[in-house]
Amino acid sequence: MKTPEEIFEYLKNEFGEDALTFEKGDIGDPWILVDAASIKSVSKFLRDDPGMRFNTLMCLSGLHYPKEEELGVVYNLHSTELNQTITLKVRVPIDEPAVPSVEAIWKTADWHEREAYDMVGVTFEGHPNHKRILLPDDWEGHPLRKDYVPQEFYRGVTTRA
Amino acid sequence: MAAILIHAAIPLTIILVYALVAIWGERKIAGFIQDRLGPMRVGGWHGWAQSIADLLKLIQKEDIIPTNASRFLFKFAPFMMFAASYAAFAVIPFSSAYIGSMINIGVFYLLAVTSILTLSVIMAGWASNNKWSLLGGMRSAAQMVSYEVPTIATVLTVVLVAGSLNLMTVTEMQAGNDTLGFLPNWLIFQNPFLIVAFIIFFISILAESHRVPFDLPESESELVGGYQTEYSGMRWAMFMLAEYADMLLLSLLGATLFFGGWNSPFGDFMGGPAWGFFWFMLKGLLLVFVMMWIRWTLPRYRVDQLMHICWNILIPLSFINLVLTALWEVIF
Amino acid sequence: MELTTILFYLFALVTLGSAATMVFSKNIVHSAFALMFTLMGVAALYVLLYADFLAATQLLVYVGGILILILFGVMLTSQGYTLSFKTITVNLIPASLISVGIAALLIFAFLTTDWTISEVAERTDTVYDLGMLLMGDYILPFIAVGVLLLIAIIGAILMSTRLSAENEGVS
Amino acid sequence: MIEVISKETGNKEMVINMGPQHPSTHGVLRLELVLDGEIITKVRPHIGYLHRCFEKYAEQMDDYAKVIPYTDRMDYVSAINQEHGYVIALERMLELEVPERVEYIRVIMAELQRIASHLLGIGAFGLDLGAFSPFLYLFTEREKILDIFEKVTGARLLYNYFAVAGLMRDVHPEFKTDTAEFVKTFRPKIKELNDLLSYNKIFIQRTANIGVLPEKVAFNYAASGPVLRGSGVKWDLRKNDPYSIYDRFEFDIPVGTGEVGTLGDCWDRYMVRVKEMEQSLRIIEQALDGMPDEGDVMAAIPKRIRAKEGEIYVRTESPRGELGYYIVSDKSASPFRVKARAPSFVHLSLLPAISRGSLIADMVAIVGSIDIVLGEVDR
Repeated sequence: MKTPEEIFEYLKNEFGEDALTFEKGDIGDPWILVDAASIKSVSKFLRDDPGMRFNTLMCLSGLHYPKEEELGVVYNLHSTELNQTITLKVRVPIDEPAVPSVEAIWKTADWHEREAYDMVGVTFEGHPNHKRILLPDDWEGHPLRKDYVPQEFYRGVTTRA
Repeated sequence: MAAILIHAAIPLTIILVYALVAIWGERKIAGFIQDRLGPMRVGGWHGWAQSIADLLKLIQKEDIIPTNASRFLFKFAPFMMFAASYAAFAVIPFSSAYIGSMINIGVFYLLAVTSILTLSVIMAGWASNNKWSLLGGMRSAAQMVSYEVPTIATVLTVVLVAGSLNLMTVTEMQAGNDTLGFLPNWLIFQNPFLIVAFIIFFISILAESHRVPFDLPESESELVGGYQTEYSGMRWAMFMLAEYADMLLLSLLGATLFFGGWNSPFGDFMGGPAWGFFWFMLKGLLLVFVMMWIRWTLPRYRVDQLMHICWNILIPLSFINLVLTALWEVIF
Repeated sequence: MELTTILFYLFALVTLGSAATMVFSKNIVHSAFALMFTLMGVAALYVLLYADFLAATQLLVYVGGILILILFGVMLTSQGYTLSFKTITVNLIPASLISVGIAALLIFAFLTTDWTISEVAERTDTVYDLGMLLMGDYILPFIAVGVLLLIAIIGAILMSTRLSAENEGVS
Repeated sequence: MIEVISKETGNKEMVINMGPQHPSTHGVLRLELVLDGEIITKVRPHIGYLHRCFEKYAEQMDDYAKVIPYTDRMDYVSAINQEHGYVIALERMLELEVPERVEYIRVIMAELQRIASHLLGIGAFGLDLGAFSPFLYLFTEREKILDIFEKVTGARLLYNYFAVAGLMRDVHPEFKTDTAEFVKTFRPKIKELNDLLSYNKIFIQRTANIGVLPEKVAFNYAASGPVLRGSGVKWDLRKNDPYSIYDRFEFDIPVGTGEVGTLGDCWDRYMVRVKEMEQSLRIIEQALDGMPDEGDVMAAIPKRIRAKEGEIYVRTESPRGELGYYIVSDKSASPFRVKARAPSFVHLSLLPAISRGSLIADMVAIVGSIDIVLGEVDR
């Protein structure tokens, strides 16, 4: 069982300072901000390293930060073997929201990533079935962005109540 | 001419009245088995008029024929199905005084006519032009063709003991009490192998009339409605009618072959044609009740398990049983 | 006209009409269902000839057995699952030659035969007589046919099990 | 209607749509099945037919507490557990103390809801396999639980009963006796269920060795709850990561044993649910004993919720598995982002992995055994 700080130190030895930042809000869980390019290798390390063993991806959420004009992806990991938890975060600019997919590492990421793409528009590189999941394939826009305005008509049907 | 029409009308009346009662009865039985009341509103006492109300509703419903369906076959299938089960009633001896047609090959005729049922199911399944219907139709055809074999084998066992294909003759020889004096002279008590035969026969008729645990053709949780998926209104009602008629037909066949037909269980007491009809229907309806009871108790088999039961268990068993029965008859 | 006569013409009409439908239908499943009506019509004609056992056998074997096999065969071929079963005409010239030849033969036979119409006694014990004949005079052919069918069944089982075993080996 | 030719076999395969209108897809799930005969070669679940924008609503509310009624509507079969997860997340975020009596009532309600949810799940599973009567027997029992809920909350399906650090209203005086009475009458019913359904030969034949989920695959797909436990993993958030006051109670974690077939098959998942109901009864009994009679359940509810900046991921054990709420706060009165990690959503994504090569009839059994609620899948 390691605390997030210890996990951060452990990761820093492996991946160096540049790719990782340790952050914490006023309340709640701290998280590690990971460079988008290295999220896949960090994930693989976290899953396979004997000191980490994060065998489950509990949750993957997409976020929109309107002030910074960035999109974020949050990975909540848990290790059932060592009973430790860590939150990873990736932030990418909104014009170029490409994040490597971790579907190959945790299968459960498949649908979560599709949902994140559907809702906030993060694109996951290397995802085998990169399509919308909840909304129809030809829907316009990503509803969970803060500046989202619903389209007026969908296939000739009004979207207003 | 008029005599023929009357002859034809009697089984039809019996089927129609029975269907109304049986549909209501099935719902009541289901209700009681499941700790509830079942239909209670229509007609006052225990919702006795529920089936009539349902019938009226079905008559009023729109007759929907899918655009891409094969129109003639789609329309024809339900009527053919009912005609097949109805035609088979001709050789059922309802009482010592009434049988539709006293032909010598009664049982054989019955089995031949009911084999048309299979075709009407395929017809309905294919003509609907729906994948669920087709899957249901094919399943059902495979099931009915397979289960015909043990049914025929067990019927043959009885014919072997009785020595006649005429159901009236079979019934007549079961009159009175046996040598011990307390058991009726029914075939099931005459030969121990006939008890086995009856069990196989009953399982097979459950499958032939699509009842749980063998109701795969219309299993609503897998195939939506099987071959009935696209049917509505009166055509669907015809299917239901045919299905209930089939249930009664096979139960009455069982009652004739194994339980003495219209013979009273108490020897001459309460005998005679009218009582004969009463006893016959009672025996048949008891078997129908057991079928309903099973329906509301058991889950359903999967299609490969169903075939396994038929080909690997029932068919070998029924043939072995046939041979053993023959030996028993030779020895005693 | 008598009822029997009316029925005879009715069933003859059904038989011929459905036979024509079977031949001329473009849809192979429609043909198969038309064949069913033909077979049933023939069965009804057997009944009118007092051959009740034969009629029931016709229903049980041809309608209840062989026709279902045909339908299964048609539906399980690679034609797809929907209504798009189509027949095409092949070998037009040889087929028409053969059918014309057979028709000529039948008409010739029909015209040259000396038809005598005799009153047939109504038979009630057809099954008994049949049984006596099969188990008496014709016991040897009966047994031989039985053995032949048994061999065929065993062969079919063997072939299908070998095929499925090979398939399993592949996959 | 698309027909494809399989590259491997060269056989013509049939594509068939199971749902969204189908009797046994538990709502509006659509499964696109590629069939070879009746054998399934591919499954593609399509979801979104019941999408009601929970996450967007949560962001649009002007108060954290106003989200609670919407959590009810996610998994409408176990509404209490959904509320429970959300209020715990808020309490951790705001670092609030929850009164003792509130915790006890919450645990009792949550466990009753767990039983009610399992009753429906098990019953519907039986129904999928053609066993009609057990469904209605179980529904009778569920009605009793709903009666208790109705008397406490006024509602039978969507309760809106839990508040942040409190409850919307106190329980009525007969609550304890009502619940104790239910526990007493319900125990023998579990045995009845086992006799009628669990050990029924046909039922076992239909569920054993079907849809086997190995432990490794389960972890990779982040399975949780009865689905994970059915694969033989002793993992229950109430024990492994205790929340509320679950660490005070004594109960076992039932796991799949492979008793009638392979470990992790449909029957194991089913049986875990049956055994879990007994454990819930044990928890309820202990909670009824320990519940303080006095205490204001509404005193600690904050008038106005203002969270500091930060984020939190809180997970609880809902009847279907790990229900997680990921909440981000940006100091305003409404949540910046609420993401509900719904167990059904995750479990549905592993459906293709465990159903390849089975028959259509098995598909029904597999969908029934993972016990999804579409309201939660689509949210």
